[in-house]
Amino acid sequence: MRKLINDPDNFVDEVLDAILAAHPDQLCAVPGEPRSIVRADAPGDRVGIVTGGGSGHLPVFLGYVGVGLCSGVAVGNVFSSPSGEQVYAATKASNSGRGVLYLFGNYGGDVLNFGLAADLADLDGIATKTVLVTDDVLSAPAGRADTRRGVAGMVVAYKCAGAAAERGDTLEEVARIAEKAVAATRTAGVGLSPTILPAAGKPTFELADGEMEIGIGIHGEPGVHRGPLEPADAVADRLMTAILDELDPPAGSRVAVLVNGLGATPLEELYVLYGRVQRILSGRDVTIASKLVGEYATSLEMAGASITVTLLDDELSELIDAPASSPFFRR
Amino acid sequence: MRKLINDPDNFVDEVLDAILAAHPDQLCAVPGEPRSIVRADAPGDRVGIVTGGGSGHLPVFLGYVGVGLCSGVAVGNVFSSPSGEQVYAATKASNSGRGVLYLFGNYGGDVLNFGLAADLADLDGIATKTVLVTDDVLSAPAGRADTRRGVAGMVVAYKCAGAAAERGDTLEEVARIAEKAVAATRTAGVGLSPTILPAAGKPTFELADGEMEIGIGIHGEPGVHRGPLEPADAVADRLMTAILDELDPPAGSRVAVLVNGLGATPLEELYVLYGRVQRILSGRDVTIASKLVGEYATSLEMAGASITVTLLDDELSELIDAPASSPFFRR
Amino acid sequence: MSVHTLRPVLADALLTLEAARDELRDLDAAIGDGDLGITISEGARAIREGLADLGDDATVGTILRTAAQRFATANPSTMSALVAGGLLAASRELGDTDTLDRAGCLTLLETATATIQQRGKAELGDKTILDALVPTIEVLRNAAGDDRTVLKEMIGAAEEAVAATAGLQSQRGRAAWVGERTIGHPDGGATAYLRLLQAIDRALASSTESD
Amino acid sequence: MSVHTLRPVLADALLTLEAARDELRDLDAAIGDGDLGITISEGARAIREGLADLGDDATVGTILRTAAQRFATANPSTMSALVAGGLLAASRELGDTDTLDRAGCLTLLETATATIQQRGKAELGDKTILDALVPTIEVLRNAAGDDRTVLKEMIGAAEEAVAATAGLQSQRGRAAWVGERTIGHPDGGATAYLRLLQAIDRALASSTESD
Ligand SMILES: Nc1ncnc2c1ncn2[C@@H]1O[C@H](COP(=O)(O)OP(=O)(O)O)[C@@H](O)[C@H]1O
Ligand SMILES: Nc1ncnc2c1ncn2[C@@H]1O[C@H](COP(=O)(O)OP(=O)(O)O)[C@@H](O)[C@H]1O
Ligand SMILES: [Mg+2]
Ligand SMILES: [Mg+2]
Ligand SMILES: [Mg+2]
Ligand SMILES: [Mg+2]
Repeated sequence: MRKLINDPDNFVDEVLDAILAAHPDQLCAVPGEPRSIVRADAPGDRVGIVTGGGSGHLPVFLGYVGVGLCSGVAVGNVFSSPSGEQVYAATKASNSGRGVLYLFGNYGGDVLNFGLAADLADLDGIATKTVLVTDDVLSAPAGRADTRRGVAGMVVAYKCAGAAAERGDTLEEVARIAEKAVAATRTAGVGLSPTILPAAGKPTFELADGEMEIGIGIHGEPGVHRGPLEPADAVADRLMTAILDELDPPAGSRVAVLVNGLGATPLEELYVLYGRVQRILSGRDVTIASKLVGEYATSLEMAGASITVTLLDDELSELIDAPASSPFFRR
Repeated sequence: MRKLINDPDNFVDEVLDAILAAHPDQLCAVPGEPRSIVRADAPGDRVGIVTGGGSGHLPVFLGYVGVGLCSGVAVGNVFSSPSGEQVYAATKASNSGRGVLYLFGNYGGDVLNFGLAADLADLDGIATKTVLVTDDVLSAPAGRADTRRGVAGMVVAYKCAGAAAERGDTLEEVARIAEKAVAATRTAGVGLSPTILPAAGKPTFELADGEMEIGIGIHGEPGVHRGPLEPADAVADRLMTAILDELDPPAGSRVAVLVNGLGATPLEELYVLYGRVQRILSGRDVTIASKLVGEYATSLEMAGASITVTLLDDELSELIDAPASSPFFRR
Repeated sequence: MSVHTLRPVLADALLTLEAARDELRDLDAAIGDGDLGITISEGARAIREGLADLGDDATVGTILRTAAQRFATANPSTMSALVAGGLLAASRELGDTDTLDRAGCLTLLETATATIQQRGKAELGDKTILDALVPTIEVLRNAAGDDRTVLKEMIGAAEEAVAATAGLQSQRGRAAWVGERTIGHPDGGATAYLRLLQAIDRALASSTESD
Repeated sequence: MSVHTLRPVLADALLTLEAARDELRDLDAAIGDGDLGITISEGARAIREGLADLGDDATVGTILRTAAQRFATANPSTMSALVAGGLLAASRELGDTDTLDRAGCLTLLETATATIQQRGKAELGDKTILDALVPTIEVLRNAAGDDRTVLKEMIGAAEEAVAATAGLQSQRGRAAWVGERTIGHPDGGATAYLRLLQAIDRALASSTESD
């Protein structure tokens, strides 16, 4: 292990303590529920957006709690769902009376626990809606697109739905925007190394030096192809083919691009990928109207990257460019 | 190798091409000198600040060319100095007639090549001053502090000097601020893994899994202690002891803190370190008035981190909090 | 069996179950994310601690509800949400009694299994914990002989079921994404249930000895 | 020796020098950053290409200036800045001639070494390229015998000097930070100069054969 940690079983709580200590003006925990964290100014007078999932993905999930983004989050252990009660605590603290959108990645444990929270919210008369992020195009074929995992595309969904909530849209409207953003977004990723769970101390899967796994998930879920590492351009081509085959942006259209590092891959390499993505898109006469290159959804210290493309219309364009700020994200 | 690259010998140029393609509104290359990059609005009517050094440290160096930061940069190969001519090209493009500050880390090759550029600038009647960043407290004892390396403390120096230049200070004044920022700043780092140069394909040094090197440099220069990896708190204690022994902030004083990741270390772990730093400082009745936690000066995919502390007075405080923006840094 | 006899046996069994941590991590890591070891071992410990805090007069319903709450929050995950939901439903079903006889056990398992099936939407053969639960319910429903014998038969049925999951392709949860590559690996959730039954058997054996 | 004879020999020697890449990387990696292999091999290639572009009438001064410029920009670093500065100074000193005799070689080495010393501020024994340059200048200054013999003596002196650097602690450049741990490793820069001399010797040998 090459980890700067103390007691592995206390890892997540230490991280949260430090984040709250560092950013008390922007974030606070729900009293009595240290794993349920909300904007310091929650609930405000707006629709709440609660997200959550396992730890180990910073800035996902906690990093997207902020102005123009989510209002609250429930933080699970490393790569594990939060409990229904934790989600519910974030829900209550995010609810201004205008209801709460649950916006999170499509993982079994999270779906069950957010479902539980929705039941509890219902009992308390808090209206909720759920939108699952399912952007990982390589995690299931198009015929079973609703079973796909949510990965870096979450950032796009947060950004658009968060901007809609911030300007005062209704719960129905915020949910519609979130669904629209998800429908317009595809991600494909590649892993070059495994990760080690702090508490387990062993790699969650094996990937030899010099190998790559196309379609890897952000918890190391196996992908669709494992083979010798190829040049960055060839890797970008594989990922873009998977994305564009489905998204098929027409000539003249505009897209948002996110080239995301999974943890250990240097920013320099992400720009090498970005360069190829830009050439591919401009070859199709598609304009990159909005771009992010960096670490936006990670998997601890995994080496690898993902590419996310969102097909924009005027509505999404405006929302994606709207101001947003959290301790981890500024736009 | 676990690298997303194409031809290793073309790596840096590909990265720069992609960065310029991604951010044409903020950055541009000097015509005919692709390794010399300046603010898109250079020279403006302000003192220029030119930095530079080897590649592989993003956001250092190029990432700190922007509003309220540096005006230009010369970009070397991975971990190698740029040439004197490249520095000079950035100098000419950054000079509004008010002179140019050279602000960079204390490395032999860089010192020689910036020296060469200063000679060329002198011949052309461009006034230059040089301030070396020497914040790495573990790279030489206090008696030879002028031989210390420059590491993450560069960010503090850029931020303060850049804010001074942006508000219209003279060259003398900007240099004085830069010197003052360097004098008030100390950094100490730890490495948990080596890095691999793209062109060399081999680790530049050996560090077994489960070992740490205290005082490691951002090119993998050996430090002052190698031994079994300790818990994060113990590591933070070692680094903070080295820093505070010299900086010795009095009770009641205010500091800026930068907890910086070297590449592969997750943001979560950086916050574990930050938590300890905050406890240590508040135990001495020292307030953290400004903070950064994330990857600000990296060493490709090295696992590890550094801690930087700057003792603030009112002047530095104001400059460090001034607005700044580049494609890689916003404040 | 009265709750008084049951509680130390359960505590002992849960302690044994914690030792399955590494095996379950590896099974889950092979076709999932590897956290099942933590879910089960932390969950077992949390239940033990929760039960230790309960008064001597705790009913079966209270015990099951406590177990559900503790298991749900110890290491939240698919498994913990499903199992906790199942235990909660069973606690409502069994309620205020302070004995758990064979019929009670059957109700417990049937109710929990039905809830897991309803929430997780898995079917038999989807390579989940259900594949082990269902055949043991069958054994229990048709059981003759003393408790230990029936338990041994249930263990036998679970062992067979777990072995059979190795031949299946996962259709639910994270493992479903692994597709064909799941074939050859037994299911972790089903294995966890088998380990629980074995741990109860061992605890019963040593409680008999020490009696 | 006329530049016409000299240039193919130099080109040949530079090609040989490129093969020292891995050795020099490892030496520099042991006590520095490991880029010396690239600096020397890319630098040698850049000089070769630069010389190939020069017309037949290029003087010694032009050749040295071209070499300096190419070496400075191929892979900029401490070594390239120092060596380029030295070559540039030597090019000014030697200027418009088209022969390089032994006295010219001495001027070249003396001028380059003085410049390197002045810019890099290193002293003898600081474990740098200077430690190998200085004794070979001594040999050349006092030389008797034919060119190849003198060169062999210079190589002998450089070999000894390089071996001796292993016993020293680096006082300059990156390696100075490594402190005591540099003892035991020979200096990369000094080794690079030795390999250049050896490469010239080999090139001279094969040019004589093919004559
Ligand atoms: N939909 C489902 N219905 C029933 N059991 C399931 C379902 N999904 C997963 N499981 C069981 O849960 C086990 C994995 O649990 P766990 O590791 O907690 O999941 P995760 O890590 O994905 O949250 C599987 O081995 C399987 O037995
Ligand atoms: N100040 C100096 N004066 C003379 N030679 C030096 C000096 N510093 C370093 N060197 C030589 O340069 C070599 C390293 O060169 P190089 O790898 O280019 O340095 P860097 O990577 O630090 O830029 C050393 O082996 C040494 O021979
Ligand atoms: Mg899990
Ligand atoms: Mg170098
Ligand atoms: Mg799991
Ligand atoms: Mg070097």
